Amino acid sequence: MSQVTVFYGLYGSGKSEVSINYALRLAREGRAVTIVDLDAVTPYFRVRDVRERLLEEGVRVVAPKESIRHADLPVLPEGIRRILMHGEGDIVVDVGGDPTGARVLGGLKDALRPGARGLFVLNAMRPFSRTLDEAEEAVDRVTSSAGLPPGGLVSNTHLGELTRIEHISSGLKFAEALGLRLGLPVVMVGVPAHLKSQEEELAKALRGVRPLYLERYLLKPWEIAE
Amino acid sequence: MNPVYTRPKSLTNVVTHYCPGCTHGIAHRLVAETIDELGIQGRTIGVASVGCSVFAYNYFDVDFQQAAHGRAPAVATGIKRVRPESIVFAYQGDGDLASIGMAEIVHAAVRGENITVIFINNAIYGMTGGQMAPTTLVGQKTTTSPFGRDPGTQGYPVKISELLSTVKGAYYVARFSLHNPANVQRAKQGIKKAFQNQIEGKGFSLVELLSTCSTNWGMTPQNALKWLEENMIPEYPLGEFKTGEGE
Amino acid sequence: MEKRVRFNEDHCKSCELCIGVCPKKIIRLRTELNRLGYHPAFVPDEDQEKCISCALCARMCPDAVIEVFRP
Amino acid sequence: MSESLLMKGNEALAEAAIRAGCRFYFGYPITPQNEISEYMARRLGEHGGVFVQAESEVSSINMVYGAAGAGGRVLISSSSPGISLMQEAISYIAGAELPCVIVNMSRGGPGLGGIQPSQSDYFQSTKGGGHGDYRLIVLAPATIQEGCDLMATAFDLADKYRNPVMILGDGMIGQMMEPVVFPEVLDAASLPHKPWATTGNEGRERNIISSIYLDPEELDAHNWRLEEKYRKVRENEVRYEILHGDDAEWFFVAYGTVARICTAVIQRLRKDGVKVGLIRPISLWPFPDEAFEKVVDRAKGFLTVEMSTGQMVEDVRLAVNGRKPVYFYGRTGGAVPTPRSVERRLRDMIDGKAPSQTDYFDRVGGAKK
Repeated sequence: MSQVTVFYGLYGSGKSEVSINYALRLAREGRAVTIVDLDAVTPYFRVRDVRERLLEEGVRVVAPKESIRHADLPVLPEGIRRILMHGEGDIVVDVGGDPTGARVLGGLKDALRPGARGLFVLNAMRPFSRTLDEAEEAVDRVTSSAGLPPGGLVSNTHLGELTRIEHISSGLKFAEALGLRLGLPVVMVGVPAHLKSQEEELAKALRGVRPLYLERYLLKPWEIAE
Repeated sequence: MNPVYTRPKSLTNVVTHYCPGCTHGIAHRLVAETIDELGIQGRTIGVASVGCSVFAYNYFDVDFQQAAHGRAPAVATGIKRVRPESIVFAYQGDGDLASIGMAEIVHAAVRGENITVIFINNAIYGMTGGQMAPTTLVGQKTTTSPFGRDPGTQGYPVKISELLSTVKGAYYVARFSLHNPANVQRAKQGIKKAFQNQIEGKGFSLVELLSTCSTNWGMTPQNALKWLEENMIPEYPLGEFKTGEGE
Repeated sequence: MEKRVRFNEDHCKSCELCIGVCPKKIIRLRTELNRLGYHPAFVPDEDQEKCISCALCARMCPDAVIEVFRP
Repeated sequence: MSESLLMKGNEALAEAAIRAGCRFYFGYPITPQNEISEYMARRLGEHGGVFVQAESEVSSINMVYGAAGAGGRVLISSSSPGISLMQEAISYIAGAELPCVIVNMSRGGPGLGGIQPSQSDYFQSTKGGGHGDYRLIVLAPATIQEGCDLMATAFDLADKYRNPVMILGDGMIGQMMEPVVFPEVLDAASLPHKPWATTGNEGRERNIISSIYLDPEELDAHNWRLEEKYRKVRENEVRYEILHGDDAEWFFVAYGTVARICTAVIQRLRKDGVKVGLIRPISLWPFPDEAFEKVVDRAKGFLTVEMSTGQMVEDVRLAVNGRKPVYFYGRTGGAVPTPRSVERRLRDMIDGKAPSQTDYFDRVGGAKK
């Protein structure tokens, strides 16, 4: 059965990396996947910047057209409504950050088919989601701006390269506490791929929640090998 | 002998650089009298602009900042936001305020900045030697409208008080003239109101003062007052255009 | 004799705005020049009594030259 | 959880400014630095500060002039075209000797250019920009943590020398995220007293903030007094980092984002036994000539890498002063040099395959990898 999954959250919560990794995981599981770059507010580090890499693995990329890829304009991908309504296979939507970025989805909500699920990406190491009160306010503001009630949380607490197991563990607890408040399940835990080898500790930290291992695709210039 | 009129304390005791009969001097005096009467000399900060009043800071015995051309309302905003307890006024001419500084004055009014602006309108650029101002009258000859201002190519005079009276954020906008004692007295009351508004936290106040430039108009000071009365007042009607918030 | 109207003659630029508004027409210009090179305005001692202390001259003076008193 | 936070460069600079005692921010939106304004709009009020979005960059920098003159600790930020609009007032601020901190998260130019990262505002930042004889102290962070640390330094230098200080980043520094540890919020009572500020003249002679000196002798004296101040800045405020200064024979010269790229390349090259190092100016003005003195005798050559067509390289040539060859490799307009392309230019230089010093690698068709 095809599924529309929308990732939204605050700026810098890791939505784009989560979207990319999730789309790739689905593709590697043999599913037909389309990733939609709906980020109209962030100038750098967007899904469209790794379009070729995604295409190589068979992920279809829907993003503003190449000729205006770097335009300082809120541009939506062509045919976006048709894809959200009738697109086949799994559809992963990366929404821009904050209520501002989520507003774009709000304008398209009538195109979302029933059963589309909104997953709120949460990084407790980021400003404006350091406390449960702040995070609750963030979920409320972002999801109401998007016009799509949240169906679950993605615990994505991390510190970039400095992320340790304890961040995963405390982040998950934080997400669960928030989930308890909001009546939402934690459906995914983002885990930086460099922690994969620490199997035992990781299993303890995850307590059965399925990890989404995160390879980094949106690289800084000095991280690019070629 | 009982004093009827004495020199304001808030004026420094120096001879101004203004030409004989220039009504800048009257405007300065009225502002200084107001500062004295309201007892705010120790907490007033002035902003001088670019134009003939560029040296205004030499003539007022209060703290002063000299601003770039047209930017006095922005500078005044910066001062007032740091020191809301201070009384901040900008003193600008028509080139400074109505031409290059149009954005700054309109947006200071839009924000309802709690400042006071004294706007000298003499229908000409004085400092640079008598060029056309945005407020120059139709047909008025200046060095850059030598055949008289032609609306076809040079547009019409800009009416700042009327324009700002449409801005909701502006609290008090009024135009007075300095061409005779009765009008000077009215102008003084308007200026005092504009400062009083700030003390009471009511927001943006602007007082436009119709003024003379006998040197660049090429007249004696007395004839200049007459010319102002006969030519400027019909184009720039006097009065309070806005008192109070809204609309 | 105490003067009703006093001029700070060193600051006067002889613009004559005071002369134009004086209802008693008692303000004149000196034939001598002041330090600024102007003929300063003044009211002759013999006319001080005619001054009605209306202060119109002071209100029009751009250079704050004039102070006015009432007996 | 530890004290580290994951921050975007722009947000981090804003938070660092608040912690350094900044309570006044004036700005106007422009990509790629809007997060600074947005963060300030949200957070400054919590600290009793004031945020104003002005009607233009011109107005916002003049608000800074007023606020700094009134004694406030003031920040403003923009990106290249916006900084161009501010140049007049920056000259006034320097002329009137007012302290403030200006952030430029630069983007590609000239003109409207693009929104991707660039270092082509080096000349504007370090050589003037506005009219007259003045200097900005210009600090260029290469990491977000360093940006935060430099923010406090910038405010202190601004107050110490009564001069505007610029933090020159590029869009990449502003947009990327890294973990940051912030200092505690500075106690407002520890900020320097400013007896020259316009605060109302109750009980003292009046203060006047101005940059006008119509008498040539006076203006001459004023300018030489400023120059004397700048001499002290040159003597005391040079900041730089040298990597592998003890054994390197070949040196990259780069700042900001490009220094990060060069550092990555150095790690790779040194594994192959290539003796390469890096001179990273942190203060772009005053330029760290001193760093070159330390290595020039042993160095065989310098490769300046910039996201410009060659701006800082002029200062590198002045510092090296003909003693050793200085080469240049640049990409512009938001195209960022790749580690691989940088590595190739260094190897070419070592192998004697570099173009002449006055020429450039990839002079035509810079897009070639």
